[in-house]
Amino acid sequence: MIRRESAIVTDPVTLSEPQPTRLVRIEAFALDPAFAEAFEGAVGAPLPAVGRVTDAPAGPVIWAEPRAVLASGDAAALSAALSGVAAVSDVSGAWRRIDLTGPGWRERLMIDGLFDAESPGFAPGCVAATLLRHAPVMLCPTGRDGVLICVAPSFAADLRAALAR
Amino acid sequence: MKYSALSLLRAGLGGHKDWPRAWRDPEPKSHYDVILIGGGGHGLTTAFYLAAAHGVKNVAVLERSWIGGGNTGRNTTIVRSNYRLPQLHALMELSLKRWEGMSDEINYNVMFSQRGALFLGHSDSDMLQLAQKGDAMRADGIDAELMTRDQVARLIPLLDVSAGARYPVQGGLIQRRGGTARHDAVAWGYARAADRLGVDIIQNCEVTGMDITSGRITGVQTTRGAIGADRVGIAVAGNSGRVAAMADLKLPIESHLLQAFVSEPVKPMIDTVIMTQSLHCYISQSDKGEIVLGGDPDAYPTYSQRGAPHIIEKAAAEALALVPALSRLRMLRSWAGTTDMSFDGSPFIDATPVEGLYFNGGWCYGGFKATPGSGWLFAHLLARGESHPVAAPFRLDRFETGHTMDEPGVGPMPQNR
Amino acid sequence: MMLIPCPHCGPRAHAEFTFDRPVEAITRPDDTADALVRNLFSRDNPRGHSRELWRHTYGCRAWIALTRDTATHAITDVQAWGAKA
Amino acid sequence: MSGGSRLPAGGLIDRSRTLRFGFDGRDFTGHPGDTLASALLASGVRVFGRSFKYHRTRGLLAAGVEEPSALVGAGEGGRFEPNTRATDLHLYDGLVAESQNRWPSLALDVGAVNQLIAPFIPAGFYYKTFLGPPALWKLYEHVIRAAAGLGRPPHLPDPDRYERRAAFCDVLVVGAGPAGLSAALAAARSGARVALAEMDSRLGGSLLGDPAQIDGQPARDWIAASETELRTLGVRVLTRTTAIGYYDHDMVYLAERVVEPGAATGDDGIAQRMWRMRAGRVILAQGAIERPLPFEDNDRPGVMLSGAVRTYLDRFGVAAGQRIVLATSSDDAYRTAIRLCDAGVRVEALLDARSGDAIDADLLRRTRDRCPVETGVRPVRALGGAKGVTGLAAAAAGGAASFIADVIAVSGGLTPSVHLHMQAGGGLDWDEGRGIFTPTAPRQGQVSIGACAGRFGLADALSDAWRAGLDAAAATGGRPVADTPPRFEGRAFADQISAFVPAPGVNPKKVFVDPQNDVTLGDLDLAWREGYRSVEHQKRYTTLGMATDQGKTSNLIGLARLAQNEGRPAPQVGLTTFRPPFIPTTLGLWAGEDAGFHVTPLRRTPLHDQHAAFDPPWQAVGYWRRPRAYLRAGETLATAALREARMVRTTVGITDVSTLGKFEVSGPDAAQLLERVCATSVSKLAVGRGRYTFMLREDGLVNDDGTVWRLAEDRFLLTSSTGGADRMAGLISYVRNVLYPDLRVGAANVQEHHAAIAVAGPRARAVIAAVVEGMAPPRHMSLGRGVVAGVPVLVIAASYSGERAFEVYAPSHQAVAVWTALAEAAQAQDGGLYGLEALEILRVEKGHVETGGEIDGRTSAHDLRLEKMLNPRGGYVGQLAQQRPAFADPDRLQFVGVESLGGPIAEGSMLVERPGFAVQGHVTAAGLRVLEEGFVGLALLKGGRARPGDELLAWSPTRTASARVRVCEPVFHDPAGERYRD
Repeated sequence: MIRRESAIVTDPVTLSEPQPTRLVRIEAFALDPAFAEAFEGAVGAPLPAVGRVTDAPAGPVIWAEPRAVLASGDAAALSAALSGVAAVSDVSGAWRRIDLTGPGWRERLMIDGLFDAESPGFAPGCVAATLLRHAPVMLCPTGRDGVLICVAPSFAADLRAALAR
Repeated sequence: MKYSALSLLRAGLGGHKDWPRAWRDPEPKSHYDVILIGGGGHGLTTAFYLAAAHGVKNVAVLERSWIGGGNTGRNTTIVRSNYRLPQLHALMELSLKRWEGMSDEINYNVMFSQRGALFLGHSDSDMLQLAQKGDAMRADGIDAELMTRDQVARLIPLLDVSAGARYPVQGGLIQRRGGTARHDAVAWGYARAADRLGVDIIQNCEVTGMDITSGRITGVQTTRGAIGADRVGIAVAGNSGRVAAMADLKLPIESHLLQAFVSEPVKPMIDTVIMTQSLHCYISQSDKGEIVLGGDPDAYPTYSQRGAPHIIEKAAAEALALVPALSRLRMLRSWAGTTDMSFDGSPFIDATPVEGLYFNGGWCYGGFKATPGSGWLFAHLLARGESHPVAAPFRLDRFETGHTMDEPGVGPMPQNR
Repeated sequence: MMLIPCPHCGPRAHAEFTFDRPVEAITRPDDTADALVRNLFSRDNPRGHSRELWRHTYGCRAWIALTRDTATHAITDVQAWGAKA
Repeated sequence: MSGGSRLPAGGLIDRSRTLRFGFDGRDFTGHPGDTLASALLASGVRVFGRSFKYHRTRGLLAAGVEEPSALVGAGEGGRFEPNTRATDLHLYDGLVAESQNRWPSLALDVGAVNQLIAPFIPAGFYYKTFLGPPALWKLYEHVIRAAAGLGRPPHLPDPDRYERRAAFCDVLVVGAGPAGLSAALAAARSGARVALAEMDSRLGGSLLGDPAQIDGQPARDWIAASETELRTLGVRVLTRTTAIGYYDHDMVYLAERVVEPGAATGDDGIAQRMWRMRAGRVILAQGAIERPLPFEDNDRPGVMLSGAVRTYLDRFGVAAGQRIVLATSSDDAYRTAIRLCDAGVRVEALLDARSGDAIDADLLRRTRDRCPVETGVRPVRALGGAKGVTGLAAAAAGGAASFIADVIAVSGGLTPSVHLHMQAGGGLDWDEGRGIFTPTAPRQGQVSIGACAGRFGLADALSDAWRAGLDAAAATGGRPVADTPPRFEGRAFADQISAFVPAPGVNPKKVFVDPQNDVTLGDLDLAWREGYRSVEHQKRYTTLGMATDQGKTSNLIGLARLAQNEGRPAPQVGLTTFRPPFIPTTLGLWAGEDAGFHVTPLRRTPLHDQHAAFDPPWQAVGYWRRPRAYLRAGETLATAALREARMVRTTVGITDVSTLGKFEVSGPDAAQLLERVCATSVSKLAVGRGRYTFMLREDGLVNDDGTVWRLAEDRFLLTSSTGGADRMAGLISYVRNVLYPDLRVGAANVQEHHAAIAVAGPRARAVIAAVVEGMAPPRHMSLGRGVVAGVPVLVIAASYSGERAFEVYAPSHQAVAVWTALAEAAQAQDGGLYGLEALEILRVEKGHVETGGEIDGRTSAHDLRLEKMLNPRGGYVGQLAQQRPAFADPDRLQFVGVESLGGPIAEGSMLVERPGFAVQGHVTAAGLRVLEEGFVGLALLKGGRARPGDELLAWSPTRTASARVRVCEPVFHDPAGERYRD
């Protein structure tokens, strides 16, 4: 039989799952200067802009919702530091991290995805929350050759298998 | 000319020159006893039963475009009465009984095919729900049989009944009197039958306003002039809100959209109407051989009759999960209909606050099966000014009183239905 | 599939969003029972421009108010909920 | 000798290689670059199949996707695809194809008897006969169904995969003919992100094999150079990819055939790929479809479109016949005639319906140099029979003439392909002279160019396309280049007139409009006479345009006939809707990645692998899977469940309840938010304590239930049911963000953060004491914090089973160690694991309501005996709606217990006085006493709360089971709650 030359050239990717870190969700009571100031004091980095990731001493700070971010750190300590301006919850178990690396990562995210991961503007420092193969995910490019995929643990096994297919 | 094998034979010898028009194309009269707005199945059956059962023959059906062009011609043609709630049993079974005599009653073959309507169960809780539904049906005098997995597998050999399936089949509930019908034929057949009793079916006549004096309707304004009427019935699925607004009425209805699609025709492969308790697709095969499929509604307000493709992707995937051999059949055509979503999933057949103005609508995506019953009950209401006992619960004010009839129990948001 | 301009995430596929209700149908527990029935259980249901509450459920989870044409699906305005409409 | 043959040279096929294939059991050969149609035509095959209704023989009409007649079954086993267009099936080695709708064989077909009774089965005949009761119709229908349908149905699972892929571009160009290539070049050079989709396997469209010169070079070279440049500029060039649907906001679905129908897939197993292409602008360059001419027996094998005859010649090196006569109302047939003559194929005559002075003199002269041309002549009847045409009878003003021919090449003019333009919501203009609709009033980002815009001339198409490409690039942020468009300096030769009306004397009943569904002009006339006068009525009554080609060659002819019957111009009689997909596409492709097991995601709890090790029967709960029981050797599900339930009642059991909804609500206004969401009081809860709670919907009916725990003064944990988790997440977010955005509170969904393990039974306390360090087991409805196996845990004391019970919450990624420690400790106490079935038995005996059971979306707080818990201060969602009169109706279905006076109670049974009497309620759940004799159930009963002691029949007609039951309080185990109180 003849197989037509496909328009698709799938570059290789590799998958790995880093160890879970201590992750907290910080939800501002109101997006006001008091919160921004307290946040920067507590986390050691400015509040990320919409759709952005910033680096803090403890790890990346990911914009998640209009008034919520994900950050690394100890929930109790951050909660105390942000008392009165934000709610802090430990969500360490709520996200699995999948590192997808290799030149084909962008293309791999287009398979049964909805988000334009092939856009050149989607680069390190960005975060996009979307659906990938029906699983709610957050996508954070980590460099030219990789992306961090945060996914709820219940969807992780299916997603990992699908990404590896 | 009465339709029969003999008349067809006779006409064939004469080159089919003499078939009369199925329905006339009359000019609107200045006044009717009853005007029905909407020439879909529900309006046409209502007109027929007004004339046939109540002797009210000075009736007009006003259709904005062509008869049967709304949801009557856009559904998946499934007919069944396998509901859970007693009020819906009464309504849908009254309708199903009329389906069973329909072709003879209107002398038009609507191809009502009682090939069985099967709900599949995929878990214990599914089977409990199905048993409960089946018992409720039987207790209300409606046929229903629980089936084991093996019985289901014998009925539909192409079904995936393997234990390793994502939604393994545990059994089913079949209503053998359920089935499918030729949807267009229902509109045409009732139009012809009503016309023969003197009803005026007026196409390309859009109602643009209502004449209401002192809280009483006296007629309607149309693109073909003003037409007077003693009573006016609204049966315009998909446009109920817009028409009711002409009488300053706000309805408990949101217009959404439901898509369906058919495959290319093939020789017989699925004999039964398949529905499922855990998934949302439904599958049947038409007489022409097309596999007819539907799935979830689009779940947002729209009048566009243009659906979103990810909805039909999901329906296709669900169909394949049940019947894997459908994979290489091709989708030939997809379409969408505007559905009048009520806030409890049940319809309305009721008088409005405007004297002489009556309303029939809110059938969500289940109106086709109810067509003859709906017409029967609406005709009763229009002829007598009071509700038939079966129609009595389907009041417009039931959200004010709380007497809702929510079959799946999903609450007042139409997009969850 | 519509492309809905999330005020936070930019234009995103309809499949990431869920429709909630027309803005007119938002009622609060501290309204009156009459207002509840009037707003929750009846609709203008316009063919044309409609002001609607949607949620970017599978994205940033924000609630947004869209002005959308129910006949053409054209979206002419979008606001983050609470940003004064 | 008649039929097609391969010419010694020419065509874009690779003659150096031979492909072998089978058709109806006969072996054939072809070459790479052939379609099945061209290879069979080259081998002299004329009859490809039979039509739907009359089983008339059918040959090739077209050479592309518009083909209505030449349908085959392709492939074998799970790859068998019925109804495949031979013209759109690119040949591969080993292809196995079969003709359709014939029995026992293509040549000898029993169904052909329908042709004899054709006078009695015109359009819609079935509406007029087979009347009678449904049982009788079922008999007729059985026969009709077997006769209907086309191909064989597949019956095996599909071995291949279908990929679904998102893609984005600034400019999508649909169609890579001259216009599409020109537009793509302009847009790409202007810096736009461009995608080009071409349904053929190579670019070029109508230029393929054409001798035209573009930019001073042969078309072939121009195409190759263009393709190279596009690829260099980074354009996504997708071949064998058809735009099938134009959806909202410029989302175009592109169906890519990775392998041909029936062919084996490569290593990736992918047969086709669906591109969800979101474009900034869409340039439609889909070309046009030629339409046939109306004359008698125009459905016979050998009647072909003029453009198709030329395509077979130029593209495939095949002469469609030995002696060809052309009939036309357009210039297209002249191009065909010239090409045929130049290739040495015998052209008997070219018959043009137009008068000589309406035809370009140069074209006429050039053609007459090569073959006879008669003007003002119209075809009347195809001569010949089932095996194919033998000639054509024609009529001219001066009289009749007939021509010997084995192919009648016809051109009724071109019809622009406006399908996608219309799917996108565009409008149309009617061009009476040419008999075409042209696109206008685009509603989305679409623009039509070239033939699909009615610009049939090549020079026009190229320059229009260039401009469209620049405009689209500019509109999406590109910088239009100043280059000049590709040039074609020949003449257009693209005139046509409408030719919908047959020659005088032609019998309309013999003129086929839709050759697949066997719809004739006579059928259309009959429908009109009977009053089916809307274009949709005509279509639906006669089935015109409803065949697998969706009327691509026939709809306009049908419309014209209706207009003629109505005496109105075509645009006034309307147009049927153009619905996706443009060409039929497999359901497998639509299902894409979601086929089979992947139909929905499978959500796994953090302890999934621990359960899976037991290979338990699973229960689907939404997307989740939960183990129903952990069966031991020799056990059934029922006996295992009972053993597990007894274990919980006597020692201790542990079970995974991680799927429960969980929300952490914190901040100064946390209690205030919860008292909006929950119908119970929350603010008075002491720190470290918890209580049962439930939520209402806005309509006042019970939504879900759970527990609420005060972790700290300003911090709460709220749980909800598995099935209600997503609903609650939405409700909490709505209340917090939409209704009360100013509350100083945060609400985190921690469903997946915490794994949750229930420990229940008289020895539960001992297990907790043994395993949890740093904490004494908390009292009932209290909480504590400790450490298990090094993992920090939250322990709450709440009972669902009716025994002393705890739920241990651990971060999900550390849950396995906790589970293992608890399981070992439970075993040490003679306990073990229990699943959903035991959980259900226990909760029924204890009389807890359950979402999906008694909380069925129709029950109120009062119905469920929960009204005393309603927050008297109000202010919660659903409060007001409860004031409606129906909520006080004494006849509501209310929550009760039922005790069997005999045997088991069937779940779901109706509650009646006796069979045949009115239904008073139903059994929502049933089970047995775990440690004692007897069968019990929970039920919803009319006015049930006032009816303890009533005796009823729990009746299940579907299972022929019944049990006398006595109504009682819905609690059968430890009514005072002594077993779990401290």
